[in-house]
Amino acid sequence: MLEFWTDYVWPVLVVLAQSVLLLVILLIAVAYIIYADRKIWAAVQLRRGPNVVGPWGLLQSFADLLKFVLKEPVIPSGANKGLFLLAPFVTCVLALAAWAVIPVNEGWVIANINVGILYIFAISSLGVYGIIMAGWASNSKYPFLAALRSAAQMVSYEVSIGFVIVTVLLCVGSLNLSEIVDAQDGKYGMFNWFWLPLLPMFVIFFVSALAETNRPPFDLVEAESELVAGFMVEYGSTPYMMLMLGEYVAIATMCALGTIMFLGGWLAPFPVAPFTWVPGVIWFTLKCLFMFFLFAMAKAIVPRYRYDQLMRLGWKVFLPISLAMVVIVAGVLQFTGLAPK
Amino acid sequence: MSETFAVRELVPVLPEIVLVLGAMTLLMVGAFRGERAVASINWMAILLLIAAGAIIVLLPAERMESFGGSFVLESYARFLKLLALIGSATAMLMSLDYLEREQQNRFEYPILILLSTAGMLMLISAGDLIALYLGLELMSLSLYVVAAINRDSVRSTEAGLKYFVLGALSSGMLLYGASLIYGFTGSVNFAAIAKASANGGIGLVFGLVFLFAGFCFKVSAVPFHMWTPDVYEGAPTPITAFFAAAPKVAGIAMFMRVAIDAFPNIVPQWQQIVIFVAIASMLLGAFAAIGQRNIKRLMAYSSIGHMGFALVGLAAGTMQGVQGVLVYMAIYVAMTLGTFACILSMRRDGKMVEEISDLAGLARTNPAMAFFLAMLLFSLAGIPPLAGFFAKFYVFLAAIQAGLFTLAVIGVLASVVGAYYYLMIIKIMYFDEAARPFEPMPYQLKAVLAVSGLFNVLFFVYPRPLVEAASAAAKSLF
Amino acid sequence: MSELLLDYLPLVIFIAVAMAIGAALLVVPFLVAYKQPDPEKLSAYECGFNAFDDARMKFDVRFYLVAILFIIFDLEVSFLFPWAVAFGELGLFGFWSMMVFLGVLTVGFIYEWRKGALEWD
Amino acid sequence: MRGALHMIVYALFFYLFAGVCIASAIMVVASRNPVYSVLFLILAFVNASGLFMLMGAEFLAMILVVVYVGAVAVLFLFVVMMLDVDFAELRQGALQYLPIGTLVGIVLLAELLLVVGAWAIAPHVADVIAAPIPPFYSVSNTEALGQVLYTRYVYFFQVAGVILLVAMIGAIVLTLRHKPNIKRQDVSQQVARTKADAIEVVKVKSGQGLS
Repeated sequence: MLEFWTDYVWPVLVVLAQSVLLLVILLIAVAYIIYADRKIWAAVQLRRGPNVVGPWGLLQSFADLLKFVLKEPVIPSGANKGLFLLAPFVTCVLALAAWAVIPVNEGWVIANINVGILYIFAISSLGVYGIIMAGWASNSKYPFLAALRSAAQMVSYEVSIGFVIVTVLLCVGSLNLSEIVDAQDGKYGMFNWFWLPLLPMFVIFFVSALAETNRPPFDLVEAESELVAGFMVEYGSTPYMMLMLGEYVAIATMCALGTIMFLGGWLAPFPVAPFTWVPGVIWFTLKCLFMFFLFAMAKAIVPRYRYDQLMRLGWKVFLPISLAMVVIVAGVLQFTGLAPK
Repeated sequence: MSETFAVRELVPVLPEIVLVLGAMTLLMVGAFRGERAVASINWMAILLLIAAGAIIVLLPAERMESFGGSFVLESYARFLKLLALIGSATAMLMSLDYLEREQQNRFEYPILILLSTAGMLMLISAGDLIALYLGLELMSLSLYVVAAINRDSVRSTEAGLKYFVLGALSSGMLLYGASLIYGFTGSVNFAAIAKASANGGIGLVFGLVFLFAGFCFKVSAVPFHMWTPDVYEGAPTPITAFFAAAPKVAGIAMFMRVAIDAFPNIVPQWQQIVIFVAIASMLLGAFAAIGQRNIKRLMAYSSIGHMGFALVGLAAGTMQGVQGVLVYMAIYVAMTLGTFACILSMRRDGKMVEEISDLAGLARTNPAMAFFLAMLLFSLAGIPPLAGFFAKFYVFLAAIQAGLFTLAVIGVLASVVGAYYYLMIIKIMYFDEAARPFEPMPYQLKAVLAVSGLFNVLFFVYPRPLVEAASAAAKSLF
Repeated sequence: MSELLLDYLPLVIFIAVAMAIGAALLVVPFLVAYKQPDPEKLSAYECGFNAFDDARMKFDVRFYLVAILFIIFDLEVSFLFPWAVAFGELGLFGFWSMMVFLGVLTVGFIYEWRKGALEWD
Repeated sequence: MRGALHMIVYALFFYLFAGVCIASAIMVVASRNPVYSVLFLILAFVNASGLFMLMGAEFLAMILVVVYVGAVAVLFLFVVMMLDVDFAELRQGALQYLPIGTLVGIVLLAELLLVVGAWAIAPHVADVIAAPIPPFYSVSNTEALGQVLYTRYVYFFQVAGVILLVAMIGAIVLTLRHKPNIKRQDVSQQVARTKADAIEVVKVKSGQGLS
């Protein structure tokens, strides 16, 4: 019986505690990411942004949470009830699930699986279902149109993300996220990270990530001037909040993925004394925040794409460029003998 | 670690490589030159098919294996590949005029035919279950698209869809069977399967049943023939002609190779299946064709029946049987293509007509065509001394030598019943009131009709080359 | 249960926790929030009039084409993953093998492009 | 003891995945609405992926999700959503085939049970199977696949590429239609436009307007 405790119950409890901890931190982080998003947006437009709830409006997101919880949950009479509620659940859970494999520091990862990056790729390819389900289940025109648009959009950019991941894998030789970070460790610090040799791919990854998460300038899903609020038109209360939450967690995941693949994960930018004293998790967080800052600035600065332009960019620009880069990177690695192992 | 292959390994695959690379080049030509290049792409496709055939003839005659036995080229494969290439090239030739007249001239058509033919060649040469499946899918996927290529026609679309859905189902069965066999024997290679299956086993037999079900679908043998009449009727006629010839050759080729190569140790088990399928196909082909009014549907039932006859040879399970099947397939391809050349020239007022009654009085309006068509129909019915008779003769002989008397007797009876509807058409052509004449035949069809007609009539004069080639091919399989 | 599967156990637990959080969030308003539905509130959103058509309509075949092209490229990417991982050990043969594969699909891609399948109109 | 516990947990997961997989497969056929059918199909795929995982085929498990759930099922959903199917009529037709369908199902089940009951691997299998290449537990299975797929099985790999090419051609041949009278944006043309060929400055006399 003792073995049952030591082999199963105890490790499970430990993992459970870790999971809860990570998720709670993640959710709080998302609350502040939303706040940061609004503040940055406001600052670019010379507004103040949220500044009432708590000092400098720091508690705004929590007030919003409270508000959503107390709102009346409305399910349209024509909707397919089960699916209508399943959609936000799926969106939210999938977005959160991706974090199980993300290493925030050396060895700090819930599940250190061999195919980590593939897992994230799979999860992000499932993200489209939340939107399709929400759009279809609402049984309302705007959500339906938005769902179609967004499905085609996400699907189009996923190919480019796939190619980007492949180029990184070529340089690493493993699908494990921690090993991807380790492969960027070197004596030149931040100049060893993949953003430098794979700069075009980093740009493509960043833009594709914007499109994949339906962020501006690719937020055609909720292009308010055309589709009111896109697939979320019929949602309110916490189901709406969960859709938003899912979106922001997915953004955070993309930031983390970008950090791991191109910005050296938890590695210090310079492998010398004062920098190496800082714990890796801090570096990781800072890098993620930097990525998010880029996301937020893109939202604030760039006007929205038209749909045909969006598809053109995905299929006719990013796809050929990233495919060509796969060939070039492979060729360079092959003929210079730089390939791992 | 990496295990590389010498260039030598690519030699036997050369015809396939030529076809695929050629198809890709033509695709690019089509993509950049657009519909203007259609005529030249069509002719280039025919040339590529001929070139592939030439390569097969020129390759050294011994048995060659590539890619660890996944690809096998011996006399057997060579014989059937040539047959499939002739079928494809002729079907392609016959479609030129039709496509132009019907405004269906799309450059993808010849390219899909090329890729499909490449699939057939791979199928014929497959040395293991994976290669077999991939070849089959390459062939079938192109065929599904080609069947529905006239997408503004409801019939063509329906034909494509039916073919696709049922084809997918049969592929599923085939894969299921293949996985059972793999699970049982631990290998996908035919020789290894043969080795591992020395004393049978129930898992193996079930795998075999599913595998054969998939094969039966592809060669449209009863009970998996349901798609055939609808697809034949719905698809554009030259495409039906294509369906009736080359894919059948490839289907029979894989059927025989798997049966003989992979399961030589459980002959009694698969023999029963093949006997049942052969009898059912022969009878259905004979009886269901009687009521048909549409000549393409009639040809569908006719081809079901002919597949039944061909399988009689396989049922024998002997070298003579295989030889009989090979001869049968060669003659079948010639007869079918000739008949379809006639069907393709059934055109009035710029439109195709497909009713059997439209042939009424053909003997008066176009005696030459009527004569050749009559000869082909006699041959399809198996009336001596035409080629079709010898085809049946060889398979029945093999069946009798293998002791399958009942099968042979049923086969003869079925061919007697089948003769009825072929003779009906001849009666309509020669003794009915003349309908308005057809438009003049384009020269390609004339050529095909003349060649196949003469082949059928004169086969008995000098049958040796074909029979000997078939005999050598059959020998190489054992 | 092998080592491999032990790596996945935490994943399952994590997803379970995430599901619990999601479920809790989803259920809370139904328990605590004020509810007073009426037909207007529950009708589908429309700009100032009652919806006069079924919301689920037929749409352009183009979306379907995008989805099918995506499948093909997704498969291409799937084939690239093991190649990229084993790249260092594959040698020249593996490299050219993949280049041929990519070449075949690039031919397809050029064809698509020229046919205008990538245009959105 | 430890091994036994592992087996129990393993079995629990196996029955969970297998059970949900079969149940959702049944629901694919049984649900009234095709959209639900596709969603159940997705559930079945995900559970099948779980089964792959239990066998240690982690790469295939992930690819199953990426390709089948992330791509193929999206296409299915599109198609199902695009078709304006009359569900009631569809059911009517399906019910007609219920008896024969059930019969075929029962026969297949019986056969399967028979196979399972009498299953035995062929005695000579050991002679036939080559040593698994590369050593199974020393490399991750993604790498193991990578090491043979592009070299040893290059023929299959390239044929798969050609099949994908046919799929591309087929999709375009069958679905692509150009609508007439569409005005497209030509970006290069737009960018190449200069002030000189876009604007013309005209002196207009007051009261006369442009002719």
